[in-house]
Parts: sequence; structure tokens; C-alpha cells
Amino acid sequence: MIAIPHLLSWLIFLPAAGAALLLLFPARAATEAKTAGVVVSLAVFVLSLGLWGYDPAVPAFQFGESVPWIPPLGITYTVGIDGISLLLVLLTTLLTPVALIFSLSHVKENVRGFTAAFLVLETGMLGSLAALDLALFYVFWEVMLVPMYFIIGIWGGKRKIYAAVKFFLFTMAGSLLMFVAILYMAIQYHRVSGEWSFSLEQLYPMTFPIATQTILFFAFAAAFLVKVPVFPLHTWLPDAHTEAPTAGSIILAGVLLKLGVYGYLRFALPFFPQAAIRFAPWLAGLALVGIVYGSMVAYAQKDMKRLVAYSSVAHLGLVMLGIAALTSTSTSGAVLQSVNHGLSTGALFLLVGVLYERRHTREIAAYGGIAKVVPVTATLFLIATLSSIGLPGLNGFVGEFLILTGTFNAPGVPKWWAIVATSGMILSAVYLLTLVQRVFWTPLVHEENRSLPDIRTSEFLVCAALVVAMVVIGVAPNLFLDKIHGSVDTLLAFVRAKSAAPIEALR
Amino acid sequence: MSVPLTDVLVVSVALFALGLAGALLRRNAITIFLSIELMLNAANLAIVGFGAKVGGYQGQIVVFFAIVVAAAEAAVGLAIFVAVFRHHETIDVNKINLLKW
Amino acid sequence: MNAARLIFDLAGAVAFVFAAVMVVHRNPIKSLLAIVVSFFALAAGFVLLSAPFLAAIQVIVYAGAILVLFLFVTMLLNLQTEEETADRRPFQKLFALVGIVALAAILLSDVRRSGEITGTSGQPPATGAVEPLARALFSQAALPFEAVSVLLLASLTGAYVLMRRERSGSAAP
Amino acid sequence: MIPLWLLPLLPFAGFLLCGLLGRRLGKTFVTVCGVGSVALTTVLAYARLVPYAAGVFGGNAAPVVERYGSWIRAGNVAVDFAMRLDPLSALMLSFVTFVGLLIHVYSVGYMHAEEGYWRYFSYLNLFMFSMLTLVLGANFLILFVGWEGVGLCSYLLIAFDYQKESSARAGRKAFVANRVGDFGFLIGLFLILGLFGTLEFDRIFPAAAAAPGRFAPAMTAIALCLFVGACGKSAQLPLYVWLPDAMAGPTPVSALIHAATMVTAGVYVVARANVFFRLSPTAMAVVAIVGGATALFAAIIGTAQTDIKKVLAYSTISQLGYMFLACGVGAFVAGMFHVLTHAFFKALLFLGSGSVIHGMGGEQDMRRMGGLRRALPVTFWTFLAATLAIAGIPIWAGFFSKDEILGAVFARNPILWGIGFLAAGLTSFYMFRVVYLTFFGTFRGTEEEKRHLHESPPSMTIPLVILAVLSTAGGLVGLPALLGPRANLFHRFLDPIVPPITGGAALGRGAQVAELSRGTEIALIAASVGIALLGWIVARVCYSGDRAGTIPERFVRAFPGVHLLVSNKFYVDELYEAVIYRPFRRLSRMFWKVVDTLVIDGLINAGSFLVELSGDLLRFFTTGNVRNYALTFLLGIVALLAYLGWAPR
Amino acid sequence: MSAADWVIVVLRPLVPVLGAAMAVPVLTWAERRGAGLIQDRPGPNRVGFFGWRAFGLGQPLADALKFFFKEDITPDNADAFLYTLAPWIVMFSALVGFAVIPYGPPIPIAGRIVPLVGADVPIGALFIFAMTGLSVYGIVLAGWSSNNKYSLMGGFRSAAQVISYELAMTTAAAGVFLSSSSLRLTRVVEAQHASFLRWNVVPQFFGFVVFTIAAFAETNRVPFDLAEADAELVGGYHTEYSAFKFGAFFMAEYIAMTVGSAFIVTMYFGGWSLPFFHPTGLFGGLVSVAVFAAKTAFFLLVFIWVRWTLPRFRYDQLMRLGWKVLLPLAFANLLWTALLVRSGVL
Repeated sequence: MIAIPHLLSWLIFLPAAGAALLLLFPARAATEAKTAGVVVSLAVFVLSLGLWGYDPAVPAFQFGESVPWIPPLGITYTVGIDGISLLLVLLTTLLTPVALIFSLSHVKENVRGFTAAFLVLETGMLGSLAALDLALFYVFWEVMLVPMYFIIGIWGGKRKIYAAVKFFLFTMAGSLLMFVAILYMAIQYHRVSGEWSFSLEQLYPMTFPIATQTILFFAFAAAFLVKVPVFPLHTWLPDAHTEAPTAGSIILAGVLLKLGVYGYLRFALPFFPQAAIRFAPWLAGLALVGIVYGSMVAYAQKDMKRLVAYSSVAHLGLVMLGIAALTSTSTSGAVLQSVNHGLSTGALFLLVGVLYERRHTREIAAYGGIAKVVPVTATLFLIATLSSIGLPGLNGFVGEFLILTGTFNAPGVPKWWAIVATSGMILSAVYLLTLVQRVFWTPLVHEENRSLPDIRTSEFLVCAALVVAMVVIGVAPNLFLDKIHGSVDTLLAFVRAKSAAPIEALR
Repeated sequence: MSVPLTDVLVVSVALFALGLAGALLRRNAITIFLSIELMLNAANLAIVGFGAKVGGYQGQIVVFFAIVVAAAEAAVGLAIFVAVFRHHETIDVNKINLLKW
Repeated sequence: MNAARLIFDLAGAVAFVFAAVMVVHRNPIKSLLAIVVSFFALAAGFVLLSAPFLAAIQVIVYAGAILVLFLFVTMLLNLQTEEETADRRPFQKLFALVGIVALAAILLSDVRRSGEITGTSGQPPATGAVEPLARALFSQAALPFEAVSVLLLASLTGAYVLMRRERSGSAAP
Repeated sequence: MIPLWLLPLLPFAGFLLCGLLGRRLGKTFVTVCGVGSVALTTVLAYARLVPYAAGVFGGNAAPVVERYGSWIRAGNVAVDFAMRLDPLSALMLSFVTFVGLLIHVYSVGYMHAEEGYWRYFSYLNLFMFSMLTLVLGANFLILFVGWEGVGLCSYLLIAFDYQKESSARAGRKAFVANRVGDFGFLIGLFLILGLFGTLEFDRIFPAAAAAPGRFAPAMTAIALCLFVGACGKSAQLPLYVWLPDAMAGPTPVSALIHAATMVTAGVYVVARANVFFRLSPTAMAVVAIVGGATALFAAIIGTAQTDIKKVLAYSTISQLGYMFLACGVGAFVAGMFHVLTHAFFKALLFLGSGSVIHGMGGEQDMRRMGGLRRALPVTFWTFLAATLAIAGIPIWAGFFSKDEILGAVFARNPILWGIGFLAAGLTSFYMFRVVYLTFFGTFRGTEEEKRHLHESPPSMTIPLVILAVLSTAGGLVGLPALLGPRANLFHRFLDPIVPPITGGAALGRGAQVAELSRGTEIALIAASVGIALLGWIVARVCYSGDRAGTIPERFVRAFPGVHLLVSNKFYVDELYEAVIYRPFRRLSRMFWKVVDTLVIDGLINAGSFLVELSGDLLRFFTTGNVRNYALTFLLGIVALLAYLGWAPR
Repeated sequence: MSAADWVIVVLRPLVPVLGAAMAVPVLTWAERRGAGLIQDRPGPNRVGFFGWRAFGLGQPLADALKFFFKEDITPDNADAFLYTLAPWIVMFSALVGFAVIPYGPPIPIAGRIVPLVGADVPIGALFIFAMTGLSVYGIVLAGWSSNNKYSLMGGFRSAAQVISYELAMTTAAAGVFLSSSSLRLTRVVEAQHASFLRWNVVPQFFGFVVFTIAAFAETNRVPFDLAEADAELVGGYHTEYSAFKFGAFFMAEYIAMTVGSAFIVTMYFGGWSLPFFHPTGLFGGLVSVAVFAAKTAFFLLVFIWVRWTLPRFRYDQLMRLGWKVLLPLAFANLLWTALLVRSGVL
């Protein structure tokens, strides 16, 4: 593996550069803009493969770079990845071209802006994943927010404005709290050490009295759990997903939600171990509610996209449960599972989009029996569904199994957590297979569906890429788990060490 | 043989109050603007007075800049008035409420 | 009771009177002239405060340029004597007067303490001479000076843009 | 030496080929790939099996475990790709491949008209892959892969004719019901993992057997969880409901998946985990009771069905019940023996019925058949053989297995024996009822159907014949013990899988089938043969000869309630519908409409509404009048100065 | 301070002012005779004293009488107050300029050394600029208050013109202040005393040119008399004026000319001083005053000469000249001077 210097920075800023470049294009040059966008994102993906050189033997941050940014405040541009962020970075770089390629044939108005927005979004996502400096992270975190807002608000569906604003407010509310917390921590650090710093390695060792910790923890959790989203904070998700353009939904479900998980792991947990551990049961409780509740609500949906959106709520509930259990197994599973969810849900949204672009409705009732008309789409959809309901051999299962068994056998964790969570497997089968049945099977009643064209080559290719990824993860999860595992262990070890009492005792 | 600071300040306050009154009570934009200039001058006077008392030239320098800024302000402000007048055929601030929701 | 003080108070009185005229006069042109006079008086005041340069500037820039600009615009808009319309906001006047009086009171009450200010050592008392002022202006205040010049340029451009009558057809704002 | 991984992978290759290319390359290609792969697998499997079996009979029953590297490695979970060949998996392997092959062949004829031919064979191959993975898996997770795989395939194949609402529903139902089972199964796996830290058979079972005292407490939970899974897969009470509906799938599928192989996976797992079960009397009891109850219950329902495949479905359920009954009383080997025989005769029955349906042009209602034995002689004879086998008439395969089971049950618990005994009678009754209604008497179908009647092509009849032979002679591998200790090859082959449990013999009591005196044994045999014959005769009387059908009618007239209840399968589906599905649907809608939309979004929108409101109020302060702003400004300044002026310095 | 001091304090500024005022009639005569000369016609040559024609020297007297006795008309709808005020503003702004121009060296009078300058203020030059700038008000107000569109146009024009030329003028003047490193006019004069080469006109010729042209513009003289361009605007800002008010404008113009000339002389031609001539005592002082008067007179003649020689500019030409030629030139001159000063030549 040849090592590219400043690989991460390239990854982070190449898309932004691309976006800037795009703005030089004449507004009318739609095709060129699309192509440029795709090329850039693909280039980023190819580059990102260089990150595979990450060496799990040394579970520290790698590919690190650090240059001072705002010296008087000790704010630095510090980036680096470990096993936890690695896969998410790859997922991001994979999904962005997927989304763009999909939109090639579907986005019509202001293509240039659309593509640019996506590239900026990618920069934001990669930045937040790689940032090892709280200030830097926060900047990227917000950078991420804006393009998504526009993607929903401009290229969205009927109630796009409502959805966009809702999305924005929910997320913003959370992240502002986090911002305050960040400032507080920096100031504290200044108090004790006399110098300013936002970088993780300086701030990680800080310990706060439990009361303070609790408040700070809640501030951070607010930002991340909204993004995830955890049960009562989830209602932005269905609207955002439903109104967002397909590509938007793909990225939203594929990456943005994961950033909540990632943030929780990277910041909330190691910064405030005691608080995190103290409130882990509550988190788990919400996660469980999310699993059951999300599944049931999903089952009740009449709109394909909403259904998938709610399924995300359920799946990420599982992920959060894995994190709340705080065992190496379940946490590794959680990280892997968030990647899995990105793939499977991404694929689902993509295929829903395929149908939507042809039929211009997301009403489940408007379809039915179209497997005969669009066999390829149907097959791919089925595969995505199976991966999503955790069929062994596909990616979903590995993650779920690790999370569940990890949670089940976690010391001091009540067994019923995992049991309730496992029931999610049944429920997911119920609602997703119902979806498959109502959309693709049963007699073909609507005449207008008889002439539906099947999936396009470009769409097929991207979807196939996702499917391949699913199979690979399903069959050879170790490729990825080995990368994740070390970092997770170090993280948990750190958390254990930092929290004065061992985790079991604090429960 | 010099001027006591109190006199300077009293004059300045008096002028300032007058300018304020003009700014708040008149409806003719031009007059209001003039009143503002008046307040500005009142302030200038006070500064020069302080400067004289303290010694050195800081006071005068400040006032110098104040005057230049006033010039710039006047240019833009009047331009705005003209622009407004073109649209509204009036510069009675009671009749102009561009800032209204 | 020295002459300087006498003259200054005189100038101040003049300035005040004409300022008052400016405020109350209904005819914009007249109030404009009034303020010109009052600025002259101020200029005189400046001279007595050993700031002759400022006095000149005051007259040249204020009287000579700014107010002429006012005059220009006033004539351009051909503003007539403003007619007394019923004010829709009765409280405006009341509150304004109260506020003004209060402010004046507060400020005057502080004027009493102006004696506390004393010449700081090391500062040569300002003479009428221009050179030291110029030196100060171009040495320690050089940066603001440049900044101000940029500001002037900006305002010039701004004024131009605002005044320009957009040609029909073009989508100028 | 053929590596074990090759066996599942061949069908998988077939699946890929058929699935990806079958549509374009046409039926011949599909036939070659689909059937060829399975045939090859069968050959290789036997090439591997025969020497191994020889070894076992030679006293070397050591399991062969082949490891192909790690699959999942994270935290304290480590699972390998590993295949295991031991007597149990060998047995399963033998008939899975063989019966599978036959049914593939049969399908070539049966499905030739389908335009989804390629899809069908790819699914079928995928099933073979999964089933082989299931039986060969050397740890519970690999097994689970197969377990889920077969579930998926049954789902796909049941819903093969997805355009039919009923098929689609049935498919989903099957999958969900299985999932409910898997839920338990997974919990079981978690428990095992937590307890033993691994899922490898060759680690956990010896460990458990070696130190029963240590692991026993958890065993009940584990065993019951696994059993839940088994119930789902093997259609036991209360999860059996999917199997009857599964008959919506093509008949060969019913034969392969829902009779011969997949549904017996549950029994396989129980037998595989017999160590656990034997360590927990409670679990054993539950297994036995559920099995017995299912056996009787399904048999009763079977008597009143008119759809030929439904009858067979319920008979399958009840036969599976038998197997669990056997396991429940510790007669795991007997259970597996029944699995084997059942695989033969039930597959045969289904294929026969398939041939009948084929001949009838899709008609499944027995009331519209009759007198078909002249039109479909081969089918008739083979079907008859299978009937004799399942009814437990001596020398036919079913007799031996069923008889052994009943013996074991009697030894353990007479009441359970009574249930099984009754079920046996009912079985022979409803089976012969089928025979008489279908093949005897006069044809009751339409003229056009009559003209259409024809014997099936050889591709279908040959498998029938082969299976007929097997279900006739297949029982001889397990001659009853009273013909000499070494007479029962089956036991000699399979006993190693029921290892003795050292120490805590009290717990292990379930293992050894209690010895019966020769007298009781003979008496039992007589009794079971008797009840079988009785059932036959009753059926003969009721449904054959000139007065056919009169007695049933009288019976129905006498007890209308009973008939209604039975013919409607005790309204179980309706019950589930009312107790589970509908509340679930209601609750879901409620969650969505009330909690999500009303409460949560309500709160959110309330917040935004408040903001808007305050905005509207404050709006009146922005008069747009400069002087007002200036005034406010002034007042502010005054306030500030006043504060500064009077604030303590 | 004794009475004598008071007298001196009062007289010092009064002398030049009165002098300028006295000069007006002579100038009007000179102008018209000059016009005649240039246009090859006799010009005023009838009005004389008791039959003695005296080259029409009586003409200005007659004009003066006419101003006094004509009917003073104030148009309807004119703003009477401003209409009356305007000419006096112009007059004032013109006259007061003299107060700071040194017209001679300090001379001994009654045992005192009396500097021959109205008021030797440190910012004398700025003072003059300020005052000339002020004259704009007069003109503009005159134009506006007489409620006549020609007048208004005239007013506007002169305002714009004066403001834009003031820029060039001051910039040019800055050069002089640079070389004499003071705004004090006496200092300016002394700085030029040494030799002819030190007369600012030599090192700063272009500054001088710009300054002079600007001075013409400031005084609304041809070729810059667009404010009263009789061809197009009838009479410009003073169209409506008559009698003594008009007289005021009329006089103001000539006084302004005088001030302008005096200013030019002071700035560029060494004021009252002559190189190699070191006046001493009362006599020397008076000689210096004479020198000063002579120089001023010369420029007054230049004013007249130009008026009858050049045609009037078009408005846009005027502006272009002011902004695009004179101003850059003035700046160039400033740079040049700065170089000279830096290099120690000055």
C-alpha cells in the first residue's frame, strides 16, 4: 500500500475544492456539473481506499496531521482516524458517489448547486469523522448541516420546507448545546492548565465532578442522540427522509445518522465516562423503545420512504443499545452495524427512489405486483431487505449478532435488554417483508404499473456495488472487525480506567 | 488665559440635547440628519475640550477622524435620502417605514 | 473671567441659539443656514481651545463641503416648509422630551466632576501649532488615517451606486 | 477425500448460475445446472459418506471437523467456518442429498410449464445449499446460517407464485413464524455463548456432558430456547400455523422442504443438542408434551380436511410431533429414525399428490377426485405404499420407527403413550381416507378434467418408484431390539451421538431408553398394528364401497359443532388473527398517529407556534418609524448611564 | 493695552480690506478699458469730471450712483430673507480673506513693531480657503431664493464648480505648505525671501498653474463663469438681482479677484518680498507694500486679460478639466515637491 502524504486532508478538502470548481461552471452546464461531481466523488473514494493501510495492531489515531489554526485559542487543525472512524469514512466516500451517480438521471433543476451541495456535504462529513479537535469538529459538524438543509429544502418533495426547517432546528438545537459544552470544557482546561486547547488528546484526560459531567454529557448527548436519532427525538427523521431527494435520503440515512453514533463514541463516552455509564440504562431504555416502537410505527406506514425511515429509527436503536452495553463485542458490533445500516438502508432508499422516479409516488398502495414488471429492482430490493432484517450471510446479521450477544452477556446488564432487542428481528421481518409483499408481490392491480421501466444501468451498478459490499461484510466481517476491534478496546479500556469505579459497579 | 472645561462641557451638553431633540421630534429627514450632525459636533467639542485639558493632540486627532467619518456618512446618507425620495416622493420619516415588518 | 472664556461663552451662546433655530425652524434651508452659523461659532470655540487647525477643517469640511451637500440635496428635492400633520404617535414627543431632559440632567451632573480631569504629565499642552498635530496624525494615527481614506472611497462608491438612476431594462437593484 | 465445504457450495454455484443466467440461457441450461449440481453433490456426499459409515460401524464414530478459518472475530465472540461430519449429520446428509436429488428430478417434469422455471431451480439449489450448511455446520452459528437460509428459501418458494395474494401472504407468514422461532433460538445461542464462550459443538457438548452439575442450572433455559426455535422450524404447537398455508407453494417444494428436510431441522437441532436436553428434565417434559399434543391435535384436524395437500400438511405436523415426542422421552435415535422414514414416505406422499394434482390439472380438492387408480396406476401404487408406511403397517418403514417411538414413550409415560397411540390410529384413518377418496370410487370431477387425466412423465414417476421402494424397505435398517441387540443397524450407527453423561446420572436418566420386557414390547407392537388396521378399516367403511360417505355425513349431522370445529382447524388462525395480528396493527397505527404525530410532533409544533406567537406580539414594536427606534435607543442609553452613574464604583 | 494698540489692532486688517474695496471702481474701469483695448474699441471714455473726460474714469462713479438709486426689486415668491442675505454672504466671504494675507514686513510705528498683516494666524491659508468656500452659500442661496430656474441652475453650477476646484486648489497649495513647512502665510512669504529661485513658482510651476486656474474658477471668472453664463442662463444666480444687491455681487467679484491675486502672489511670488531687498524701517515697509500691490495688480490685469481672451467652457469640459487634469496635476506637483524637500533642494 503506497502511502499518500496528507491523505486525510486530501480526502476532506478535495470535495470542497470540487464544489468551488463547480461554481465556476455556467449554471446551464448541468451535464458537465454532474460528471464533474461524480468524477470528484469517485476520485475521493479511490483515494480513501488508501486509508485501508490503517494498521489495527496500533489502535491509535493514524494518518494524523496537525497544524495550528487559531493559535491564540489553541485551536488546531488536527485530523486522524482510528478503527471507529475508518469504516465510516469509507462508507461516506462510497455512498457519496453512489448518491451522485443515482441523481445523474433524476435531478433536473439547478444541478450545479445540487452537486456542489453534495460535495460540500461530503467535506463536512469526512471532516467531522476525522477531526480530532473539538473546535474543528464543531465547524465541520455545522458545515454538514447547511448543505443538507438546502438539499432537502430546495430539491425536496411537497412539504420540503417544513421538513428542512424541522431537520435544521432539531439538529441545531442539539449542536448548540454541544457547542456550549465544548466552550465550557475548553475554558476549564484553560483554568487548570493555563493554556488554550481544543484538541482531544489534551482534553481527553480531563475529569469533571459527576454533577458537571452529567450536564456536559447531556449537552453532548443532545447533539448526537438527535442525529442518531433516539426515540423521542426522532420525528425529524421521517419528514426529512420523506421530503429529501433520494440521494439526500441515502446520505442522510447512510452517513449523517452514523455521525451521531460516532460522536457519541468519540466524544460523549470518553469525555464523561461516569455520566455515560450512569445514564447508560436510560440510553438503553430509549434504544429499546426505539427498536420496538420504530418497528411498529414503520409497520403502520403507507409511504415507502417513511417506512424505511422509521426502520432506521429501529436499527439505530439497536446500535445505540450495543454502545450502551459498553462491551467490546457489542460496541464493535455497533460500529460495524452502523456501516451495515448505511449500506442496506442506503440501498433501500436508492431502490425506493428508483421506483419513485418512475412512478412519482411513494404510496405503497400505488404499487403491488410489480416484481413481474421490474424483476431486477425487485431482486435487489429483496436482497437489501434481507440484509436489513439480518439474514446470516449478509452484513446485517453479523452486526446484529455481535450487538445482541454482546449486550446479552454484558456483565451487569439485565438480560431482558437483549431479549427485547432480539424481538426487533421478528418485527423488522414483519414490516419489511410486508413492504416487499405489498409493493412487489400480490396481483398487479394498477394498470399504469404495467409499463414501468426496470432499473437503469447506472442505478443498477451503484446498487450492485452496495450489494457486493453487503455480501463481503456478511461473509468476511473479520476484514472490518479486525480494524474496528482494537480501537474499540482501547476506547473502552480508557473509559473504564477514567471512570473511577469499574463499569459494573456504577450500574 | 484659557477656557474652563466646565463651560465647554455645558455648551456641548446643551448642543447635544438640542440635536437630540431635533432628531427625535422633527419629521423631515434632512433636519433629523442635521440634528445628528449637530450632536456629532457637540461630541467633537467635548472631545476637543478634554483634549485641551489633558494636553497633547489625541483629542484633536480623534475629532479630525470624527469629521471625516461625518463627511462619509453625510455622502451616503444623503444619497439614501435621494433614493428614498425617488420612490416615495417624500422624506417625512413618518411616511417612510421601510423597516416595518 | 478671562477674555478667552468670555469669547468662548459668547461663541457657545451663538452656537446654541442658532442650533435652536435650526431645530425649530420649519424651513429646511433656513435651518441649514442656522446650523452653518452655529458651526462657525463652534469653529471659533475650537480656536479658543487652541485647535485652530480643527477650526479650519470644521469650516472647510463641514460648512464648506458637508453642509453644501445638504443644501444641494435639499434644493434638489425642493423641500418646502414641512406642514404640521397630526402626529400618529402622541407618546413619541412626551417620552422624547423626558428622555432628553433626563440625559441632559445626567450629563450635566457629571460635568460637575470635570475638575477631576487634569493634564497628564509628559503631554505638552496643545498649542495652536499645526506641525506637532501633523506629526502625531501621520505617525501614531497613520493606520486610522489610511483606514479613513478607504472609508471615504467606500462611501463615495456607495453614494454613487445609490444615486445612479438605473437604466431601464438592466436589472440593476 | 472430498472436502465437506464442497457439498454445500456446489448447489450454491447452481443457484448463482440459474439465478443470474437462467433467465437468458433457457430451461435446458437451468435443468442441467440445477439438477446437475445437486446430483454431483449427492454423488460426492455418498462418496464421502460410505467410508465414514463403514468407519462408524467399525466402531470409530469420532466426528470429523473441518475448519476453514475464522468467520466472526470480535470481543469475546469467535466463530469459525467449520463443517462437521458425525453420525447425525451423516444421516441427515444422506437423505437430504438423496431425497433432494429425487425431488429435483421430479420437479423437472412437474414445473416444465412454469415460466419461472429458472427462478424455481435457483431457489431450490439455494435451499439445498442452506440445508447442507445446516446439517454440516460444526457450530451453532454456521448451523444458524443454514437455518435462516432454509427459512428464506421456504419463504421464497412458498411465495413462488407471488402474483397470488394467498401465496405471498403464506410466504410471509412462514418467514415470520420462523422468525419467532429464531428469536428463541438466538437467545439460546446467546446463553450458550455466555456460558461456554463458544458455539463449537465439539467444545460445548463435551463440556456440558463432562460437568453437568456446573451447567445444569442454565440448561433448562437453553434447551427451551432452542426448542422454541425447533417449534418454529418444525411447525409444532403453537407455531405450526404456517405449515398448512405453506402448501400454497409448488408440490415438490412441499415434498422437499415442508415434509422431508427443512421441517425436520428442528428435530435435528434437538437431537444435536440432546446433551443439553437430557440435562434438563423440565425441558424434556416440555418437548414431549408439546410433541404429543401436536401429534394428536394435527391428526384430528387432518381427518376433516378436503384439500389433499392440507391433509398431508397436517399429517406432517403430527408426524413431527411424534419425533419430538420421541426426543422428549429421550429416544433421540428413535426420533431421528422416524425423521428418516418420514422423509421417505412423506416425500413420496407429496410427490404422489403432486402427480395427482398434475393429472387433475391443478385440482387439489379430494371431493372432486376419485377412481384415479386406473388413470394413474404408478402414482396409485406408490401412494399406497407410502400410506401403508405412514399408517404403520408392519414391514413398511413407518411401522418400525413409529413402533419404536411408542415403545420408548410407553416406557417413560403411559399417558403420553396413549396420546401417541390415538394419533397413530387417526393417522392411518385419515391417510386411508385420502387413498379411498382419491383413487377409489367414481370420478367426481368435470368431464373436461376427466379427459385431461393422464399419468405423469417418467421424470416424475421414477422418483415415486424409488421412494416407494425406500419407504417400503427403508425401515429394515432399524429392526426392533427384540430381534437381537445388533439387529438395529440404525442404533449402532447413531448411538454415539447420545453420549453418556458422566456424573449426575439422575439428570442423565432421560438418556437411556428404559428396557421393556419382551412381553410388553410384543403387546405394544400388536396394539399399534391393531390401531393402525382399525383406522384403515374405519376409513374403508366410511369412504369406500356403495355406501361411501354416508357415515361421515351422519356423524356430521350428529355432532355439527365438532365437525365445524375440526374442519376449521379449531379456529387457531382466527384466534391468532384476533389476539396477535389485529392488536399489533392497531397498536402500530396508534403509535404512529397518536404518539408520533400527536404527542411528539405536537410538542415540537407547539414550540414553534409559541415562537411565532411571540414574534407576532413583538412585531408591533417594530413600527418601522426611525424616530421610535431612536427614542428607544435614547431611553436605553439613559437607563445605562443612570445605572453607571448610580452604580457603586 | 493703550488706545493706540486698539487702533492698530483694528487698522491692521482694515487697511487691506478697505484697499481692496477702493480698488473695485478702478478695476471696473480697468476691465472695461482693457476689454476695449483687446477688442480694439474705445471702451468707456465719455464720463468725466466737469468736461474733462479723464479716459472715462468717472464711469465707475456713475455706475455706483446707478446701483444706489435704481429700484431694489424683490421678486414675488422669493424668499425675501435669503434673497437679501445672499449677496452679503458673498461680499463678506470675499472681503474677510484679506484679514490673513501679509501685505508687508513688520514696521516700526510709534515705537512698536507692527506686522503688516490683518491677523497672523497659524492656519492663515486654510482660513482663506474656508472663506472662499463659504462664498458658495451666497451664490447657491441667491440662486435658490430668487425662485427662478435660471438662477437655481446658476447656483447649482457654481456650487459644484467651486467645490470641485477647491480640491485642486488646496492640493496644489499643499505643495507650497510643504516647502515652507507651515500654513502661516507670513512664514510662506519668508520662505520665499531668499532668492527668485525660492519663489514657489519656480520649483512648483505646475502647482502654480493649477492654483491659478483654480483661482479663476473660484471667482467665477471667465472661462469659468458658468454660474452666470448670460448666453444660456440669462444672468445665472443674479438674474433677478438689481440695484445695490446686484452691486454687492458685482463688487464681491472684483474683491474676490483681488484676494485671489493677492493669494497667488503670496503663495508663489514671494508676497511683499523682493530678493536681495531687505526693507528696513518705515520706508522699507511701505516699499514692500508697494511691491505687494504691484504684484497683485499684475495678476488682476491677468484676470482681465484672460476674461476678454478666452471663450467659456462647457460644463462637462469644466468638470473634466477640474477632476481629470488639474487634480492629478496637483498631486503630481505635490509628489514632486515632496521629492525636492526630501532631497534637501528646498
